[in-house]
Amino acid sequence: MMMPLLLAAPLIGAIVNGLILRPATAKRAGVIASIAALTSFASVMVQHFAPDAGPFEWTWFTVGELTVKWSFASDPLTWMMCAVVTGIGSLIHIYSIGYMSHEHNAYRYFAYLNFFLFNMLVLITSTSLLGMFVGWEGVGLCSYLLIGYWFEDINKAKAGMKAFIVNRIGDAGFLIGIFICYQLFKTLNFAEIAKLLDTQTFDVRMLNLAAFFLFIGAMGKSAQIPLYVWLPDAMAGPTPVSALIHAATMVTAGIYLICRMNGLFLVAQDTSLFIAIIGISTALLSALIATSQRDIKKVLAYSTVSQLGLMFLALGCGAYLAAIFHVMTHAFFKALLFLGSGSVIHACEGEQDIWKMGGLKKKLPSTFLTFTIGTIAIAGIPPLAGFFSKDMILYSALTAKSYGTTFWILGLLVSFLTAFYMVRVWALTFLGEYRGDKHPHESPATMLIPLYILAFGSIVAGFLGMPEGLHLLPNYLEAFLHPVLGPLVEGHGALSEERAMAVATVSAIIACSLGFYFYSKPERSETPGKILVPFKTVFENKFWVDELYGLVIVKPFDALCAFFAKFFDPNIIDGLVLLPSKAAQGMGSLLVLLQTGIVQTYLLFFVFGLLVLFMVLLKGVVL
Amino acid sequence: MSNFSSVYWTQFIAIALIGLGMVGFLIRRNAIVVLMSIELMLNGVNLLLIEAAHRSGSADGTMLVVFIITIAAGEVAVGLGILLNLYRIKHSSDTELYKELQG
Amino acid sequence: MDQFDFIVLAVKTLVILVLIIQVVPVMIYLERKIAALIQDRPGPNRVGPLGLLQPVADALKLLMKEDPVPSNVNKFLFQIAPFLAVMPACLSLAALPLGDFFEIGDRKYLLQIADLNVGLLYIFAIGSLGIYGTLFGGWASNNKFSLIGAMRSASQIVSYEIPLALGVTGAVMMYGTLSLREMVFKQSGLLLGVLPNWGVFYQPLGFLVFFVAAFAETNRLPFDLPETEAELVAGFHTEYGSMSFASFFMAEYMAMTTMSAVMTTVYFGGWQIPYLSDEALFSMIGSRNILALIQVAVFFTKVMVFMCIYVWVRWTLPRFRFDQLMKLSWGNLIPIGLINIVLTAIGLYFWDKR
Amino acid sequence: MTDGIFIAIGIFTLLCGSSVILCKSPVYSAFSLILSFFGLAGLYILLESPFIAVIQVLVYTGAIVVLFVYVVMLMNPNSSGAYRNWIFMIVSAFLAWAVSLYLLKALTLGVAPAVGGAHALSLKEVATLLFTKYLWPFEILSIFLVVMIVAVFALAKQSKETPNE
Repeated sequence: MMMPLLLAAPLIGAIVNGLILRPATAKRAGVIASIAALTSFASVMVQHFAPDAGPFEWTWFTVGELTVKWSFASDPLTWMMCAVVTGIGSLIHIYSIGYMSHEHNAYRYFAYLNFFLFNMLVLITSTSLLGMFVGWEGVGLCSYLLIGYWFEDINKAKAGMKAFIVNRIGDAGFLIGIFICYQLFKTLNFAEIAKLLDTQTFDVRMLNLAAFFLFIGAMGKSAQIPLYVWLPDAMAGPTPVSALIHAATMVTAGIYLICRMNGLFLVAQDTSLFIAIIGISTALLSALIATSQRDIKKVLAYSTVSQLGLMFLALGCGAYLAAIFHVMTHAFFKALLFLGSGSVIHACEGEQDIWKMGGLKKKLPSTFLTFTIGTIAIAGIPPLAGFFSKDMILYSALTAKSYGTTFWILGLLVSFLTAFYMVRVWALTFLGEYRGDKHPHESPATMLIPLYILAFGSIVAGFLGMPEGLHLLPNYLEAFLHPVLGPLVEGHGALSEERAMAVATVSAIIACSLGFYFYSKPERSETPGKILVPFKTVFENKFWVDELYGLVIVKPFDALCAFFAKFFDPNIIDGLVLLPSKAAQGMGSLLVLLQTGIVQTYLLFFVFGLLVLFMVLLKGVVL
Repeated sequence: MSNFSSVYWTQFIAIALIGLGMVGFLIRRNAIVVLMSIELMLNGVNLLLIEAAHRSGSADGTMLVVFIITIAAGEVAVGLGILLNLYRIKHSSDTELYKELQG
Repeated sequence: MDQFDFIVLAVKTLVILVLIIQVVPVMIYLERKIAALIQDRPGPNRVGPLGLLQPVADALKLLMKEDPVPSNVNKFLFQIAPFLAVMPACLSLAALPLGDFFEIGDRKYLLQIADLNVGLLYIFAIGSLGIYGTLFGGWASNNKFSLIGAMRSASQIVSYEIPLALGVTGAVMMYGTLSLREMVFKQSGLLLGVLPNWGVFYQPLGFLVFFVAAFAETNRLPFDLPETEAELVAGFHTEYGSMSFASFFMAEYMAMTTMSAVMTTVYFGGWQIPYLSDEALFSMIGSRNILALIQVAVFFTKVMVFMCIYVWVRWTLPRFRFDQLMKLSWGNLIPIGLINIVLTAIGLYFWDKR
Repeated sequence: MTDGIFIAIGIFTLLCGSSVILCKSPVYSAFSLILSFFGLAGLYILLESPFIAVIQVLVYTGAIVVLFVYVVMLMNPNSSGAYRNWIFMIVSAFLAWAVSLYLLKALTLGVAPAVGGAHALSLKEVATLLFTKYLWPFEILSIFLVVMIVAVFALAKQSKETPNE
C-alpha cells in the first residue's frame, strides 16, 4: 500500500500548490510542499519494514503484441535510491522555505519542486524502460522549469532552454537505445531482460550498440563530456534547486539506469571501456576548470561533473556497488556544500563571486562549521564519507580488467585536484578579511537545521560501505544490494587495497595543505594564478567548449534554416504555387495581341473563316 | 436576247464583283471606300439574283433585289452618318485611327 | 430591226435632239423679251429685226470666249462636270412622245425615240443624274462658294425629287401605266362634255405639287439658291469659262423643256387637241404625216406655254431662303402629295373609270 | 451578238469596279462607282429586267452615290496612305481570290436548267406581287426605313452636340 502513497504525495502537493491554492504566500506553499515530501519519505521507510506484495501496476496501452503497463515495484536498489531522493528532497524543501521567503509567487517554485520529486520517483520505481523514460522526460521538464524560474531575466531563461535542449539530445539517444532493446529482447521489463541475458546469448555487436545508446541517454542526463555544458549554466536557478537536482537526484539518474541494466553492460565490454574513458576524461577536464572558477556555484557545479565522471569510471570498470555507494555519499556532502553556498549567497544578498567574499567565519559560524565538514568529506580525508566511497572507486579502477593502473593514477590526480579547489573555495570564502561591500548576517533556523542533518549524514554515510579489509564494520551496503548488483568482483591490481587507501589519503592531505597554504593569506592567493598563467585563461574560459559548440553546431544549423526560409520556400514552393496563375496571365497577354481594334483585321479573320468554311463544305470538290 | 450560250459569264462577273468588293474593304484604309466596296459586293449579289430570276423565269429574284436595294440605301445612310461623327472626332477617315476598342 | 428601221430610228433621234436643242436659243430670246415686258422695257431689239438675232450673238459670244481651267483645280472632274450636266438632260428626251406616229411606205414609226413601258420612271431616273454635274462642278472648282453652291443645289434637288415623284404617282395610279404614250391616249375624249379629258382636271393637287417641284428640280428662280449672285457669286459654275458655262446653261434649259414636256404629256394631254380627236382630224386632213406634224406642233405650243410660265414666274417671285425652301419641300409638298395619292385611291375605288 | 455586248459591258463594269478599290482618291472611286452602276444597269437590261435597271439607276446612282460624293466633299480626305501595308494586300487578295473560286464552284454545282421564255416583268406584275406574296417583307421594310431615318436623325443630332474640338 505504501507505493501508491509514495508517488501520490508529491503529485498531490504539486497540484495543491500549483493549481488550487495559487495565491498562497511562500511560507504556506513551502509548508505544504515539505509535508508532501516528508510523507513520501515516511512511506519509503515503512516500505522497507513492511514491503508490499507485488508490483503495483495497471495497463497503459497495447500496440501489436507489445502491452505497456504502468508498474511500480521496490527492490533494494530502488529502495535505496528512493530513500536518498526523498530524504535529501524533504531536507531541501524545508531549506527552501527560508530561502524563498521573500519571493512573492513562490507557490509556483514549490509546485515544480514537488512535481520534480514525483517524476524522479516514477523514474526510479518503474519496472520497465518505458516507464523510466516517462520519468526521465518529466525530470528534464522540471529541471527546465526550475532553472528558468526567474524567467524575466533572459540569461536565466536561455540557461533553462540550453539545459532542456542538451537533455533532449541525450533523451533521443536513450529512446533509440530503448528501441534496440525492444528489438533484441522483445520486452522492456528489467527483470525479464536480466533473465534473458542470463539464459540466451545475443549478438554481442547489437548488445554493444544498445548499451552505447543507453549510455548516450545517461551522458545527457548526468552531464558527461559532450553533453555536460548545460550543468554549469544550470546554476542560474535558485540554489536549493541546484542542490536537489544538479547535485543529488537528477544527475544520478544516468548512473541508476546503468546499474539497473548492469546485466547488459557486463556483457557489452567495449561500451563499458568507453564509459570508463569518457568518465575519467570528464572528471579530469571539469576538475581542471573548477580550479580557476570565480563563482562559488560554478566551482561546485564543475566538482559535481568531475565526481559524476568518477562514478562513470567505476561503472565502466564494472564496480556498480562502488558507483551507487559514491552516489549516496556524494548526495549528502554535495547537497550540504550547495546549501551552504546558498546560505552564504543568501547572506551576501546574491553575491556569488568568491573573490568578493572572505572572512565569513566570524559572521556565519554555523554555516562555516557545516561547510568545513562538507569540504573535508569531499576532499576524501578519512574517516568521513567521501574517503570510503572514492577509495572504493579508485580501488575498483585499479583492479579493472584493462588499463587499470592508468585509470587509478588519473583518478588519484582528479581527487588531488578536487581536494585542492575545494580548499581554495573554502579558504577564499571563510578565511581572511571580508572583501565585499555587503554586510552579511547568519541565515534563519529553517536553513541551518538541514545543514546540520546533512553534515551528520556526510560523517555517518561512509561507515555503511566500509571495505572488509579494515575489519572494523561489515559492508552493510554490499550485503543489502547483493541480490540486485551481483557479487563484488575481487580483482588483483598493482597495489593491495590497504596500500591504495594509504596513497589516496596522503595525496588528499598534501592537496589540502597546499590549498590552505596558498589561499589562507590574501597576498599569496594570486601566486597559483601567476604560476599557471597560460593554463589559467584556458581553464577560465572553460576550454572554449561552449564557443566550439556554437561554431560547429549552432551556426551551420542557423545557416541551413536561413537558406530554407529565405531562398527555398519563397522561390521554389511559392513559385510552384504561383506557376499556374502566371501561365494564365502569359496566355492572356498573348491573346490580347489578336485584338488590334482595327476593324479591317477583324474583317480579315472573318474572310479567313469564310474560306475555311467553304473548304469544309466543299471538301469533295476539286477546284 | 432570251438565253445565252452559257450562264457562266454572268456568274463570273457577279463573283468577280464580290471578290473585288472583298479585296476593297480589306485593303483600303479610307472608310468611305470601304463602304463603297461593300456596296459593290451587294451589287454583285443583285446581279446573281437577277441572273437566277432570268434563268428560272420566276419574279422572286427581282423582288428580292428590290428589297436589297432599299436596305442598302438605309445601310449607307446610317453608315455615312456614323462616318461623319467619326470624322468629327478624329478629323480623318483613316480606319487605322479608329482603334480605341483594343485589348 | 432590219437595216431601214435602224436608219429611221437614227434620223428620228437626230431630229428630236436638234429640235430640243433649238429650244435653247429661242428660250434665251423669249426670256429676255418677257423679262423686258414684265419690267416694262423694250428688251433686245438692236441685233437683227426685233432683236431676233440676239440668241445667235449670245451663242457666238459663248463659243468665241476663252475656256480657262484654274491651276489648283481637280482637272479631270472640272472638265467632265459640264458634260455630266448636259448628258442626263439629253438622255431624258428618249421617252417623250411628240406625237402619235408617221408612216413611210407601209410601216408606221412612233413619233418618239423609245416607247418604254417604264417611260416616266426612266425620265425621273435620268433626271436624278443631273445632280452629279453640279456636285462635281462645284467640288472640282475648289473654292468655298462653288462648294457651298453645289451642296445647296444637291440637297435641294434630292429633297424635291420626292414631291416630284409623289405628284406624278397620283396620275400614274389613274392611268395605270408608266408608258407616256398610253397616258396620252387615255387623255383623249371629253370630261363632263365640257372639259377636255386631261389629267389636270382629275389631279389638280397632283399637278400643283409636280409644278412646284419641277421649278425646284431645274433650279429655276424661286428656288434659285445655288446661283444667287448676292452670296455665292455664280454658285457651282463660278469658275467655268465660256463653253462649259454655256453647257451648264443649256443643261438647265433642256431640263426645263423636259419638265414642261412631262407636264404637258401627263396632265395636259400631250399632243391631243382639246376638242378634236385624232380620228376626226385625220378624216379632215387625210394624210397621216401631216397629222403627225400637227400633233408635234400642238405638243410644242403646249411646251412653249409652260416655258413662258417658267420665265414669267422667274421675274415675278422673290427668292426663297434655304430653310424655307427645305420646309416647303418636306413640310408642305410631300404631305400634299401623300394626301393626293390617298384621294386618288379613294376616287379610283369608287369611280373605276378604266 | 448580244453575248458580245454582254461581255463588253461586263468587262467595263469589272474595270470600273477595280478602279473603285484601286484609285487613291475617294472622289475618283466614287466616280468609277457611278460608271460601274451604269454598267450594271446595262447588264440588267440585257437580262430582260428593265424595271430593276431603272430602279438601280434611280436609287443607287441617283441617291446612294450622291450621299457618298456628298460625304466625300464634306471630308475631302487626302489620298495619302490609301492602302494597308503590303502583307495585308497580298493576304487579302489571295483570300478573296480563293473565296471567289469556291463561290464559283459552289454556284456552278447547282445550276438549274435554263427554262427560258422569261418575260420582261412589267410594273403591274411587280406591284401585284409586292402586295400579295411579299406583303410582309414590304411592311417590315417600311418599318426598317422608318428606323433608319430615326437613326440618321439621332446621329446627326449627336454630331451637332459634340463640340467639334
